[in-house]
Amino acid sequence: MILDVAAVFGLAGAGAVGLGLFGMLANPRPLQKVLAFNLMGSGAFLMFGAVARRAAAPGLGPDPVPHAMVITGLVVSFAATALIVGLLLRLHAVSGSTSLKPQPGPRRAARSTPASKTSERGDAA
Amino acid sequence: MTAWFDVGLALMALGLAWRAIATRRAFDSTVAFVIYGLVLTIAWVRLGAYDVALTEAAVGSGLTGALLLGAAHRLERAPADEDRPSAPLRALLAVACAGVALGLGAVVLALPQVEPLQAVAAASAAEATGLLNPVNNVLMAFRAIDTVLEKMVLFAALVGVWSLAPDAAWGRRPGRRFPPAAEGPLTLFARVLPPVGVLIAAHLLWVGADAPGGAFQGATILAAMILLVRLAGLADAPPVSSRALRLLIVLGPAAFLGVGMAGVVLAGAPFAYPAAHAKAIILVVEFAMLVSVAATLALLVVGPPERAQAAP
Amino acid sequence: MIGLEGLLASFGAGGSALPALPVTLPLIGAALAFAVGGRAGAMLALVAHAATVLATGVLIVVVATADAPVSVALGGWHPPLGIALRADGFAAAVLGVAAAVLTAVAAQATGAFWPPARRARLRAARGRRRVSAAFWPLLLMLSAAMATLVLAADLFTLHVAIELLTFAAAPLLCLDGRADTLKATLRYVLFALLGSMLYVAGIVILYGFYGTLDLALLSVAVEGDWPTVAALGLMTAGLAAKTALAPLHLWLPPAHAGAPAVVSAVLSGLVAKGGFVVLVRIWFDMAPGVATEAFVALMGALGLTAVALGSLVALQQSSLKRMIAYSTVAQIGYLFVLFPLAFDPEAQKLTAGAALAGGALQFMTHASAKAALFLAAGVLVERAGADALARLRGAGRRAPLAALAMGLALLALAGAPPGGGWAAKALGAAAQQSFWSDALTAAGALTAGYLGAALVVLLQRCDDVGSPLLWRGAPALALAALASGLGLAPLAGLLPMAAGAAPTPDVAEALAALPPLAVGAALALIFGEAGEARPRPRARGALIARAVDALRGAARRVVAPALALDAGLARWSAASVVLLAMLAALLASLSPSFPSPAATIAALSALG
Amino acid sequence: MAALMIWAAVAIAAIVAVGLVRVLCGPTRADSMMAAQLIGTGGIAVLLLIGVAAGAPAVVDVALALALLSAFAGVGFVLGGARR
Repeated sequence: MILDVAAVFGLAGAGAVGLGLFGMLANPRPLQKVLAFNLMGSGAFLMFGAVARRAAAPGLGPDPVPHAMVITGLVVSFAATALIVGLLLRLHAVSGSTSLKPQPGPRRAARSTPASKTSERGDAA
Repeated sequence: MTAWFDVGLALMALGLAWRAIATRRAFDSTVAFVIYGLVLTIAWVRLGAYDVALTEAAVGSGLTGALLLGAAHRLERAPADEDRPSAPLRALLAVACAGVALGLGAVVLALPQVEPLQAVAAASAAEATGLLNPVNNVLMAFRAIDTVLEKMVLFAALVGVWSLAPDAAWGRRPGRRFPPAAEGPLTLFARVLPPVGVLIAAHLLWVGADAPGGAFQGATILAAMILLVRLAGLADAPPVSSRALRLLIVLGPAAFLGVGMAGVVLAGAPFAYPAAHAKAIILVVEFAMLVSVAATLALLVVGPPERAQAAP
Repeated sequence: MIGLEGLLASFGAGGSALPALPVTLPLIGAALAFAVGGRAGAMLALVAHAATVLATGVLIVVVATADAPVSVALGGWHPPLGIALRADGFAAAVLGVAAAVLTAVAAQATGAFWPPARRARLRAARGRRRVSAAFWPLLLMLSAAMATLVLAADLFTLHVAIELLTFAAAPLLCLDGRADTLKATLRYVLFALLGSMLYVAGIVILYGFYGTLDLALLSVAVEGDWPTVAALGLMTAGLAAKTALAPLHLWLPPAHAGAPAVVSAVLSGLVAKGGFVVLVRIWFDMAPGVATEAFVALMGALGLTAVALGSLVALQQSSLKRMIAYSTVAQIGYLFVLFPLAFDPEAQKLTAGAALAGGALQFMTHASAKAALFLAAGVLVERAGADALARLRGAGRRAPLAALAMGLALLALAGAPPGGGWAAKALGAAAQQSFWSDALTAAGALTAGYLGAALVVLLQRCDDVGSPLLWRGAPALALAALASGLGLAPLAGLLPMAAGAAPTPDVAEALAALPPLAVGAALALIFGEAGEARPRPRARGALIARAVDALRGAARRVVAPALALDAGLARWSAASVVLLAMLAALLASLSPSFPSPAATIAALSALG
Repeated sequence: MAALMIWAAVAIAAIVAVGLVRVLCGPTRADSMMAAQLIGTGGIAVLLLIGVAAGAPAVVDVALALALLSAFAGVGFVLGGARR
């Protein structure tokens, strides 16, 4: 097994996927979860780059189809990041924290009288 | 020699990735992530993927970095009362994630040296569109539906971000207001750099037909310039209720969809281009997308309207 | 008819552009609605939706009458270089029910989500303008994403479509801007993105080994070697996370219970099942031969876990929308029982036979009945101002159509003929795997139990009836009627039923549906009313009442652990462990050396 | 000639990497941002060298974009840090 450029960066991609997965699962801060998601994505795309490089034909260069997909995927990741950051900032503005834990009460409250008077605001407006 | 270079680069990327998820302060991990993106740009160049390298530099590192840096700044004082897994659980997760990484690594090493079917096909089909850049052929012709859907994803994200505005701020200008700065080096910089950026964006769009580049990469540069001008307080975004702004945002996707449906009549299939004018049509669509995408990307970084009073 | 044929001919001349229309028309509508804005924009959105429904209707007719799937190579480029849209019977069936659900939702939304007049200057009008400006474009994009999801024959296009579905759905969840819906939305988006990254890793592997992502080309090339198994395991785990298959459902109940009812209807009815559609494409169209006995048993077991957990927790909810949200968790589980039912142990592969037809029917029933339930709940809750069942006493009397819709949806979901649930079960029983279909029958009783308990409260006598809301429940009723009449629909042209195998409702079938309904009624009595504000028993019946109370208390204690389990699984760290464990289990079950659980299943079905 | 350029690229990358470790450990945010600027400049140099070595003129465009964006990042940091 020769460690060519495709293998090296493919392995780096695999590592980044693992690190990103760990970050998404184990890091408690939502902003860093977003960051970890981006790491995971870029790792998977780097593996895709290795795949494209493996399929390189002499005189033709790497397979362009994975490259196009990676570009599309990067844009989608950016859109995801923007949406999550927007949600996080709004949550912070509304509640003063970025904790994603459900409020301590709702489950028990659900058994008696949930404070959901306003839950239909969208409908009732 | 180059092998060592690659290995060093890969290790650097992994080290930065580790720092990005392991550091406590959001700001530090964001900086690590931005640098990671720059390292990846070089990696993509080494893999011969110049279009991807441009995109990674512009989006993966540049705009995502700007977005995350801004958020890290504003969330700095947020209390971290999170559901942090216990140490044994973290160890378990770490082992499992390492397993996933090892498995994927094994797959990478087992990748077959496949026949470059698609590369050959893409190169031989390139005549049909008149574009010589294979990646742009894939994006604009062979997999046009992916590109349309991707633009709609950006659009949906913008609609979503705007919908997060407080009720009182709806219809106003997006984001915070940056007061115009006193004359100084920063203002000068924000005046001098954008024309250069516009030139580079136009250059990327134009060469994108035949060489790495294209509408999206150009749009990212434009978006960065728009943000720069806004940061320096030289201009503010138009209010979200502005119909001109909304038209600008949908111009690109609508043009692509319109041309795609016109293809049914003109070229016999949806998203087909009439062979004689394929290149001209693609360039027109790309120009429309350049404008729309630049506006959308910049507005995504700016965020929802949040000023309750109308800006002066 | 001439008009229809003329229309068909014109599209035929254009290289059969028909399958592209359900994707492009709503996207164009979304762009226009957003750019124009205000009431004119909302009108444009409705027009675009009407055009989409029309195109979908024509497409369904064409698919039903054609012998082969209707497909179009976009841009004239054929796979592997290009992308094909392919409308088969399954796609047509799902598209049809999606069009019905979206139409009912749009009809209901013309009330609260209609933009205010231009001159309205109140602060409330500002908020409503914001909500409607986001709602209509996002609803149309959701419709387009759903259409792409069932039509696209390329794994990467499916990825982009499922992302569009997520990003169109997420902002709708938190239109009210409250902290807990924002939290629920964030958990949803983060978990969904985690799932999509696993999916992307899977398709990278597939592309690396087969050089294409086209489903048809992959289906002839794919083998059960270890990289393929790894890819399919990653994709299946990712999609299970996206589709909220319990125990990975941490985000679904708070999100769907907290959103406006109109949004919950489309999210629970359609969006939550988007991942399942992709799973069907992967396992039935692309790699039916890679499935192993252990794998389908695992999928079935996960499905039954979801059914049991969702139903038991739903039984103990005292808030209407939370109950319906948990019933979604259960119904997603139902769908996964399709896998063991469709597995042919002799050929060692998944077969697209009657079981798949049953699965599609189950999908259609759940989509329409669930949307009907949420729409009805929206009408009921709007009047009462709260969704605690205790405060909804007698609400059904004010909105009789909504209550009737809930009743019909209950019958359809519990498997009473001629509902879709019944037809699906009949088709599943034809697959001769009695253990799984018996389990589904038992689950139908649970469904009847929790929905019945809610209905009893809603229909109770109450003094303060107020002005009736007669017509507000009409869209819900239409959907519920669709769900409870699906068994009669002529679907043989679309779904792979053997000729004459379409089940016919008769007296015997109706009687067979009674026992589960009776069990459901008993459950409703035991768990109903949420133990509150019952009239005090008279002195003479005190002993009986005490005995009944003791029975109820015991029954509640038996199912109480489900609540604790659910609360534990709602933690992010627990979900993380579950996700990785599920991935490991999927990989193990797909590897050929894994011991076959055939003997276990045989023993279990002998017991059943 | 190409070998020389690769050597130069490796040398620059190594120097940048060493500097990076030091600067990333720095106590203030300005240090962190200097790290980004350092790798921005160094990265452009490395890119141009390996691009010319590989005979790929497209790399110049990548380097150009990188230069512009790295300037943008610096300005954004200074302005954002000073004004927010």
